[in-house]
Order: sequence, then C-alpha cells, then structure tokens
Amino acid sequence: MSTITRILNRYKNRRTYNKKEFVDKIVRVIFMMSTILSASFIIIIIIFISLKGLTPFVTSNSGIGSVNIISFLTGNVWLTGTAFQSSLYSIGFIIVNTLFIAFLSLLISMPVGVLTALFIAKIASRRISEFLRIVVELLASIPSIVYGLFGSGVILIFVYNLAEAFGIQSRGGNSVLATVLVLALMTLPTITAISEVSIRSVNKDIEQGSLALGATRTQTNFKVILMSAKSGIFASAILGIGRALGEATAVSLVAGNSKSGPSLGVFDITSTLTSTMLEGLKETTGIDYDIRFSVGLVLMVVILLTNLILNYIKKKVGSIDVK
Amino acid sequence: MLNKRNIIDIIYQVITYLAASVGVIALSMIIFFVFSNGLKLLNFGLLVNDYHAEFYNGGIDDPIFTFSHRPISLDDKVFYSQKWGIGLVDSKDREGNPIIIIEYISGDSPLLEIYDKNNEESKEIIGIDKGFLVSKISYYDKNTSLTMYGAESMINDIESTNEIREIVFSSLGGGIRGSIITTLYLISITIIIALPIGISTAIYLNEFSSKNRLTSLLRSLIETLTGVPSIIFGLLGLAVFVPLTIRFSEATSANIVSGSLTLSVILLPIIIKSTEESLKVVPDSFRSASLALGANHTQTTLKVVLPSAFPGIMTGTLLAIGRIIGESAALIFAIGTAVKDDISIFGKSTTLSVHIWSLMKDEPANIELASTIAIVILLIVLTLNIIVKLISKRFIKEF
Amino acid sequence: MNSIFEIDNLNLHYDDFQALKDINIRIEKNKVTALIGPSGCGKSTFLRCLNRMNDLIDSCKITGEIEFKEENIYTSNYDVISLRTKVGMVFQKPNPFPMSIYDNVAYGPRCQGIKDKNILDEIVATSLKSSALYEEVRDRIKESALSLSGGQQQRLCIARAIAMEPEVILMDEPTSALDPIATLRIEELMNELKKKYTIIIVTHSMHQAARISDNTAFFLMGELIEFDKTNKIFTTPKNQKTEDYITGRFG
Amino acid sequence: MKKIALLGMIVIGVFGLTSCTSNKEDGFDKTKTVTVYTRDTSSGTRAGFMSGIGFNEATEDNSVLVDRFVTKDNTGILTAMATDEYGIGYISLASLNSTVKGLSFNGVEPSIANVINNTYELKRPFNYVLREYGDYNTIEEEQIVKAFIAFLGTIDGSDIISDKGAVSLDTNYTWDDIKGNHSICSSDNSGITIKFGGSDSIEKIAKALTESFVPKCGDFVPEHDHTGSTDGFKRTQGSEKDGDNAKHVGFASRPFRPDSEVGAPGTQGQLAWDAIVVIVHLNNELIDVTALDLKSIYDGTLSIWEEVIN
Repeated sequence: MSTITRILNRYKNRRTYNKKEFVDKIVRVIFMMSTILSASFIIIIIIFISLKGLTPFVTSNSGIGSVNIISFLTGNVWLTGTAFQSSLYSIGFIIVNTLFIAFLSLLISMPVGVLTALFIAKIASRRISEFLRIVVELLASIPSIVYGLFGSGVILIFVYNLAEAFGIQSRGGNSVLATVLVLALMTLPTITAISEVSIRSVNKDIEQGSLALGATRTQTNFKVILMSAKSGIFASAILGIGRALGEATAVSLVAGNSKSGPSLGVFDITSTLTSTMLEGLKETTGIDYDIRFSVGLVLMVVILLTNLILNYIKKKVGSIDVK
Repeated sequence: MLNKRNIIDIIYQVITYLAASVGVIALSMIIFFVFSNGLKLLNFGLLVNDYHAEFYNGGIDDPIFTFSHRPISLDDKVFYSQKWGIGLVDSKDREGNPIIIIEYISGDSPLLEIYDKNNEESKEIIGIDKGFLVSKISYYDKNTSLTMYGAESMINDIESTNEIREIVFSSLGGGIRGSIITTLYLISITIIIALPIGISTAIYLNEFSSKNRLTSLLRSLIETLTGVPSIIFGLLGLAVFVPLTIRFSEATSANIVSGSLTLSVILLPIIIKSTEESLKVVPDSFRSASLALGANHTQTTLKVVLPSAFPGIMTGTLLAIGRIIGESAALIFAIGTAVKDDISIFGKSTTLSVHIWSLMKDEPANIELASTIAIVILLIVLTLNIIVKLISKRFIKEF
Repeated sequence: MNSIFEIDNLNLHYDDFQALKDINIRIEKNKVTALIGPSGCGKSTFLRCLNRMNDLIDSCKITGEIEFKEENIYTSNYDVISLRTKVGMVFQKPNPFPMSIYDNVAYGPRCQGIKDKNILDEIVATSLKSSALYEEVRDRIKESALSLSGGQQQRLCIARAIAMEPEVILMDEPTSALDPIATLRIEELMNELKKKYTIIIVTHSMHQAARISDNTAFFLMGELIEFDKTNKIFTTPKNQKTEDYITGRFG
Repeated sequence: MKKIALLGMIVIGVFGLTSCTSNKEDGFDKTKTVTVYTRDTSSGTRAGFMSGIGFNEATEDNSVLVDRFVTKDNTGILTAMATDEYGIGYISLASLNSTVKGLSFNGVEPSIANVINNTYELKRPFNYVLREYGDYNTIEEEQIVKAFIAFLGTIDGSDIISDKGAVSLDTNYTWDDIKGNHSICSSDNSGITIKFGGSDSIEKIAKALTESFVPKCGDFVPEHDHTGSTDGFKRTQGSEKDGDNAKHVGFASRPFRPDSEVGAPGTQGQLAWDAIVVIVHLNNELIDVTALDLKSIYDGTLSIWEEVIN
C-alpha cells in the first residue's frame, strides 16, 4: 500500500457523514434565511403602504370625514373642495389615464424596440451592434429626471408645433402625446435589451432549418426568429409596462397634471397615478399627504393586475410556441 | 427580377431599418441634447472642486492708492480701477448665477493688504489673488456694490470712494466632488449588502430548494418586488431604514447607509433574476460530476456551479450599478438632498442623480449643470461597462 | 465468487413508471462488467443506483437491497458522500469543470479536506499517469481543461475519478461522444485499469462489450434478462431475447 | 456598407422632417383660448398670487379654477411661457428673464423699486420662525440663532437678500455696528451645527445668508434641508419640533397661518418681500393686467384672449 493510498483511505473512511451533512444543512438554512429576507421586503412594503393608504378610508381624518372608497375609485375629479379640508378625492379618471398612456407608449416602444433588437442581433455588423448595445445600456442608466429634462426641452415644443400644424391649440405641448413619447423613450432601452437577448438565444438550427428550406433572410427573421423569441419579447413588454406605469419624475414634467378627466384626446393634458403621488409629497401629515399612499396602493394593485394578466396571456401565447 | 416575394421582403426590410433608425435617432437625440447643454461646463475643476465656497470677510485700514495703469494685455470685457489696481469681469458660476471674478490685480494694489475681519486682533492678511470671486463691497458713505449690479458698477463705486468697510470674497464653489464620492460610497455599500443576499437567494431557489408551495410563494413574492415603483421604495426607506440606522449608529438623519439599504431592496430582484438565469445555464453534468466525486452539495455549489456562473453575475451586477447611479426618486427620501463636501457614511449627502434633481428644483432650474452631471453619469456607466466587459472576457478566456 | 456489489430484489419507480423490475445480480470484484440493452431499458438507471446518484431525482423511489461490500447502501444513515469516494463515475459526455487540468484532478481530494500541496501534486501526477494523459499535458497542467480535445477530456474525467482511488468505477457510455481513435485509447486504458479497479460499464456497442468486458448483463424493459460470462452471452445465450438482440434483430 | 448608407439616409430624412416644424411668425391670434398655468396647492407662490388677486379660495382648492388648467413648477411655467403663445402663468420676480414677458399689475411695472415703495401689490412675505427661547440643546445654539436673526436686519444681511433677487426690508445699521452685542460670534463655534429648514423658495437666499454669516460667527456649521413652507413652523415649534427633522430656524414663503402657526412671542418675523410676476409669451399683445381680470381668467369667466385684451 502506497503512502498516497493510505492518506486517501484515511480521509475517505473518516466518519465524515455527520460533518458534511451538517455543513450542507447549515448552508441550506443560511441560504434559505436570505431568501426569506429577500421575500419579506415586499410584505413589509405592502403592510406599510396599506397601513398608510387605508387610513383615509377608515378614519375620520381628524374630523373631515372618511373618504368613500367607491367614489374614490370611480370619480372623475381629483379633489372637490380645499386641500386638507375636504375628503372628496377620486382617482377613477387617473387610473384610466395611466392605463391608456402606458398602453399607447407600449404601442410605440414595442415595435421600435423589438425591431431595433432584431437589427442589433441579426442584421447589423459586429461592430455596429457592439456600439448600439453600449448605447442602449447607457440609456438604461440615464436618470429619469434627465428624460424629463429632454421631454420638457424638446418633446413639449415638438408636440406644441405638431398640434399647431394640425390646427389644434394644445396647452403648451403638455399632453397625452408628450407623456406617451417620453415613456416610450424610457421603456425603449429595457425592451430592446431584453428582446435582443431572447432573439440571440434562438437556436441556430431553427434559423438554418428555415434558410435551408429556401426562405430568405428577411422571411427567416420575421417568421421564425421573432416567433421563436416570442416569450422573451413578451417578458420585455411586461418589464416595459411596469416602468411605464411606475415612472414619476419625468411624467410630471410633461403631463400637465390635469385634475379632472379622463383625458383621451392625444393633445389633451393628462395626469397619472405617479404624477399625482409626487405632487403632494412635500407635506408630511394630513389627509392630502395620506391620500398619496392610497394612490400608491392603487398603483401597486394596478401594476400587479397588469402583470398577472400579461403573464396569463404570455402563458397562452407560449403554449403555441414554435419549437 | 422583382417578384412578389422580393417586394414583400423589401417592405419588411425597410420597416426594420426604419424602426431601428427611429430607435437610434431618438437615443442619439437624448445624448445630443445632454451633451449640447452640458458640455461647456464640463472640466476637471468641476469634478474635483468643493460644492461649498470658502468665504472671507476682508477689511482694509488706511489704503495707500496706486496709480498703476491698466495693462494693455487686459481683455476689453475687464473693468479696471486705477485707484485700487484691480480688474474685474462678469461671469457665471457653475450653477448659472452671475458672479464677478478678479481677472487682474496689480503688484502694488492696496487690496493686497486686506486682512481677515473676523480675526480683529491678529489682522491676518488674506492674500487675495486672480480667480477669486468678489461677492460684495460695502462702504461707509453709500450703498453696497453687489454682484447683481455687475462688474462695471462695482468698479465705478470703488473708483469714487476712499474707504472700504468690508469686502467679501469667496472661492468658486459648485463642484460635484462630494456627490461623486457619495455615489461611489453608495455603489460599494449597496453592492456589499445586496450581492451576498441576492446571490445566496438565487442559489437557494435554483440549487437547494425543493419544488414545493413555499418555494413558489417565495419566488413570486420576490418577483412582485420588481413591479414596485421606486418612489414607494423611497417611502419604505424613510419609514424603516432611516429610523433603523438612526437607532443603531451615530446617524441623526437620512444617511448613506439608509440609502444603500433602500437601494439594496430595489436591486435584490435584479441580482436574483440575473444570477438565477446564469445558474440555470450551468450544465447539470457539472453538478453530477462533482457529486460523483464525493463532494457535498455546498462544495458543488460553491466550487463548481458558482464560478461557472460568474460572468452572468458580473453582468447582473453591472445592471445593478447602472440602476444605483440613475436612481433618484427613492433616494430623495432615503438619503436626503443636502449637497455636502465632507462625506461620511452616516451623514447626509447626495448622489449625482439626486444632485441633478435638486438643481432642477431650484428657481429657476439650472439645466446646463444638470446636463453636465448627466454626462458625468454617462461616462461613469461607460467606464464600468468597459471594465466589466474586459473582466468577463478575461475570465472566459482563462477557463 | 468474490463479489463487491450484491443486489437483491431491486425495484425502481419514477412516479408511476417502473424503470427497474426485480433486479438480482452479483458484481464481481476486479472484473469489467458490461451492461447492454436497447435505449430506455434501464441500464443507466441501474448504474446510477450503485452510487446513489438517483437521489438527485425527487420522483425516484427505490425498494430492495444494494449491498456494497456487504453493507446496504440504501439505509437512511449510510454515508453517501463516502460511498461516492469509493464508487467513482465517468459520464457519457466528457464534463471537465471549467478550471485548470490540475484543479480538475485535485477537486475530489480537496473536497475531502486534503490541503497538503505535495500530496495533491503526487495524486494529480499519479492519476494523470494512470489515465495515460500525463505525457500529453505535463507542460500545460495549469491551463484550462476545456482546451483539451474530446478524447483527452474524457481521459481527464477518468483521471479525476481515479484520483480518489475508488474501488469501483462506473462508466456510463464513456465513448459514445468520441471518435474511433479516441474510443480505442479509452478501451486500452480500461484494460489497464481493471487490474486495480472493478469497472461497471454501460455501453451501446455490443462489440465494445465483447472486446473489453469479462461479464455482461442484458437489460430489457427494466428487467435483467440474462447475466453471464461475456463469451457465453455472445456465443451461447440462454434466453431467446438475448440472442435476438445480439444478432441485431432489434435494438 | 449598403446597410450603413441606407441607415444614414433614413437618419438624415427623419432629422429633416423634424426640423421642418419650425416656429411660424404670423403674430398673435386673439381668438384663441387662454391656457391657464398654476403652481400646485402646496406652493407659497400660489398662496401669494391668489391672495394678491383676491381669489383666496383658490389657494388650496383646485375645483374653483377654470377647467383644464395646467399644473407646473416654477421652471415649468417659465419654459412653458416661452413656448405656449396663448398661456398665462406667474413666477417669482427673481426668476424673470427675457424669454417671457412680465406684465404690469394694476398699472404698476414689476420692479424692485416698485415693491420697496409699496406700489406693486402682487407680493408675498418671506418669513422666519425660530425655536422657542429656552428650547435649545445648548445656550450657544440659542445665541448663534439670535445673532443670525440680528444679522438678517443689517445692511450686510439685506445686501445678500437683494443680491439673490428678493426685496429686502429697509435698514440703516451694519453688522459691525451690532456685533458687540453678540459675543458668541467671537468664539470658535466650528463644533456647533445649526439646522435650517422650511420653504424651498427661500433655500437659495438662506444658503447665501449662512455662507456669508458663517465666517462672521466663528465658523458654525449650517445644515440646510428645505422641504416646504408648512415644515418651517412644524419643525421648530409645531408637531415635529422634537423629531428627527427638528430645525433651529424655519422659513415660510407666505404669511403664517393665524389659526395654527402662531409661535411664542418674538420668535417669528419677516426677512424680505418677494414679488410675483404674471408672465405671458413674448408675442402676446397684453402689457398690463388688473387683479379683477386675473381672477376672471383663473376662475374661467374670461376664456378667450379677445375678452382680456380690450
């Protein structure tokens, strides 16, 4: 028996069972703890937002009277009466505005983003696509306030002149259209980046299979590659709409912050749940402050529901996936 | 030969090019906008200077006037006082406010004798020099010369007086050194907090957890976190992390640590998601091979699986850093908006993007400096991007 | 008979599907045992039972007894990790870790807590020599294992397995992903290795089984149809199904 | 290469299209409707403006305003008036620049001189509030705050206020004259932090004041955290005076509310006036506007420019 064999046997026949299993168990518990910690934040947020956000509905708001939840969710004037002295808040029209705007912005950013991704992944040369990818990554990290700056410095003027060209008097360009354009710009990097990854991960065999059957490059790109990358593209839409619904700073600079509605004309001023929240957060107590948390609560519910619906559609779409 | 198929092909192609170019144009317009507004303020001084200017209150007794002539080399825009031997020029500071700068001071100017008025006993000479700002000069016999009236009126005022009661100087402030340092602190602390938690969560979900209801519940709770708008994270920071850090540290208000904790929560889903994606790509054969060699689960995960997932985790981290640099809505609540020069991790300060936010909130807003800071942000992100690409390239090459 | 594994009434279920039915077999020490049969017959599943790699599959349920050196390995407090150090395994596709050649071979010993550099050096050198790889890689032992060719990678995986000096090496179609020349080298290697180790090999190729093994077991639909000396199986099979298979009527 | 050329052509084409929509110079169309811009209900400028035009009920109530008004911040209104030919809004006099037209109010031009001589009526006070005497951590803090308030009343203080665009109050003594009364300023105060808060409209002035006062008073450390007028009183003598955000000095860019913001005697005062200017686009023919007209514009009675420009 060689020395090595003796040493190895010594290590192998040590009763390692307990120790190693024990280490595994400990490590598992540590990892599980951090998972529970990660998961607990959403619960903390929900509890905290609910506590604050439900206050206006269940308390008398120091004598003003509680907010009626039905009219809060369905009404079409933000506040009737004086701030801090009235409980007649409603956000029905703001919910409609928010969904309308998010939908329209996705309508622009989806095709543009996906086709840009297709261009980067399949058409452009290596060098150009490398460059474009860096541009997209940079844009994803631009603070939203800068998008707001661009919106108020360029897009508002563009929309104002556009409306004039159509013979419509817009309110300084503050409009549904300006908001939609800013949000489309902001969601573009997210959609492009994620779609590109999913387009790139489409199996080469499928692509070559299509080409081998005599399809042209363009036909292959549209009929096979985009179809196969469908679920990833859908995921990018979900993230995109999340950002569109949750964006606050930039939107409040171009929306015009209307106080009644809903606003369905493209040149009409509008408001979103986030811009409404942001406007009153300067104060720190009182009903006009607490009600912003109710708006935040509604916003989270809206985002959750949208995600659920989109995920459901994604599953439906995914089940007829081209494999 | 153009047949129908070719025409359709061309139409599709044109649409693709059009869409891609719309994306490119929109994106380049933003970058153009930022650069055209902000490039002229960008210089090294901005990056390394303090935000708060150093102020001096100068006094002068029995001045001996000089009668040095105006140097010929002096630009026409400079106003010169022969009596006091000083040349002043109108300018703008980094925040766009009007200022008056000392452009020239002659060797025998009485103003060189100015002493520190706040220290009456020692009468220490301040030693003013070219480049200082004069914010005001007050007299015994007439109204104060102020910055708002311009350099010309200030020169006229001193030329017609023999006594100066007080002259206030300052250095040029408005630098963003403090905000850059805060941003770097925030990135490091946030990554130190979020990366271990995020990676261990991803490992648990992907390697250790068994498929049961609890796991899928935990997973969907974490996924929900991605849908929360950042303004709500800010409120969470204000309500939970700020009091927590005040309780357990020397902090007395919102601080860098509370900001980092808040950002960590924002980043967790991003890090978890990207780590999990890269863990999924690690082939199962690695795991079986390691287990077959008598390694336990922990050894397999830490020695084989995790290193293979490393490039993916790096990319996720980069995304996370981009998010830290760009975040403002949450940080306004969780770290505060006070621009500082001496940064301590338990003190208030601002990151670059919050700095932009507070510039925009000014009346009137300073769009130039805001754009300049945006350029700095873009440059930092670009640098990090390149660094990470190099690291992962090296890593892939090595193994 | 000097047997190292004794398997009695082994049954294995994946949820509702029974993958192994009532297997009884004795594996001889220091012999090469080949497991043959058509795809999906359960031979690989059986192999993975021997070092409890099936534990990783949640839906897998096992009844019956597998005794390794007269000890049942399917008892709740049996030391699985120690078992795997004694029963090594080589997989179908070469799967070296994305580390250096040295680190790949030293991986197993390190996991057992061996840290002494000299000992590790010696283990690595010995293992690479026994797997006939040493001469080819001695100058680039610190380079990435992924830079090796497929055949070299598989020999590295064998070196990695024998670094632990196991008593048994399980091989799951080790040459199916390799070209004929690389296959030949691995087969030569197995001939060397069987002097020291017990080898159990799953193979698709009946020629390979005939060339290298001492004993052969034929599996069909989760059942062990026949187990005997290799030359007997290939010349005078007792079972009609075995004969049909080896004469190429199906499979 | 073909691809790059094609892409380049498209880029040029789209740029060309966008640049075609340049401003037209066909004068002011009086038949258009007025677009009303306002600050949000928490703004001190809005409070000053609404009370100045006799429309107090609109200070914190949006529902009495004309339908489809636009809510923006100070900068937003300023930039909007540079674009929107038919808009009307109001900003602080300090922000007024040449990109927009500032209107006379009741026949008086908006200028600092007219504010000082009390003829320009559209203005609001800048006020301060201190902690109650005796409610400081140390006696030094209280003395520095007292010295600071004394400094506000000097020529040196009012110079700084004027320099930042606000209208300072009349005074005739300098800091040098009174600094003998504040012996605290001759000791080293670099370990003492004084916290300032309240109105964000006064933030710039407050910062300039402390920057200049710090070297005069032993280098104490000023900490500015301006969140809004309401917090000025709340964090010095109100509900949050002992909280984490407690301040030594608070500011309000509007009068203190007589019902809820009355502090201990001698702890509140005014430091300056701020004029509010009504602004319109440069093309607008209007040069003068009355309080009554403004009220009618903001409550929606006058909605077409013709009705305003007689």
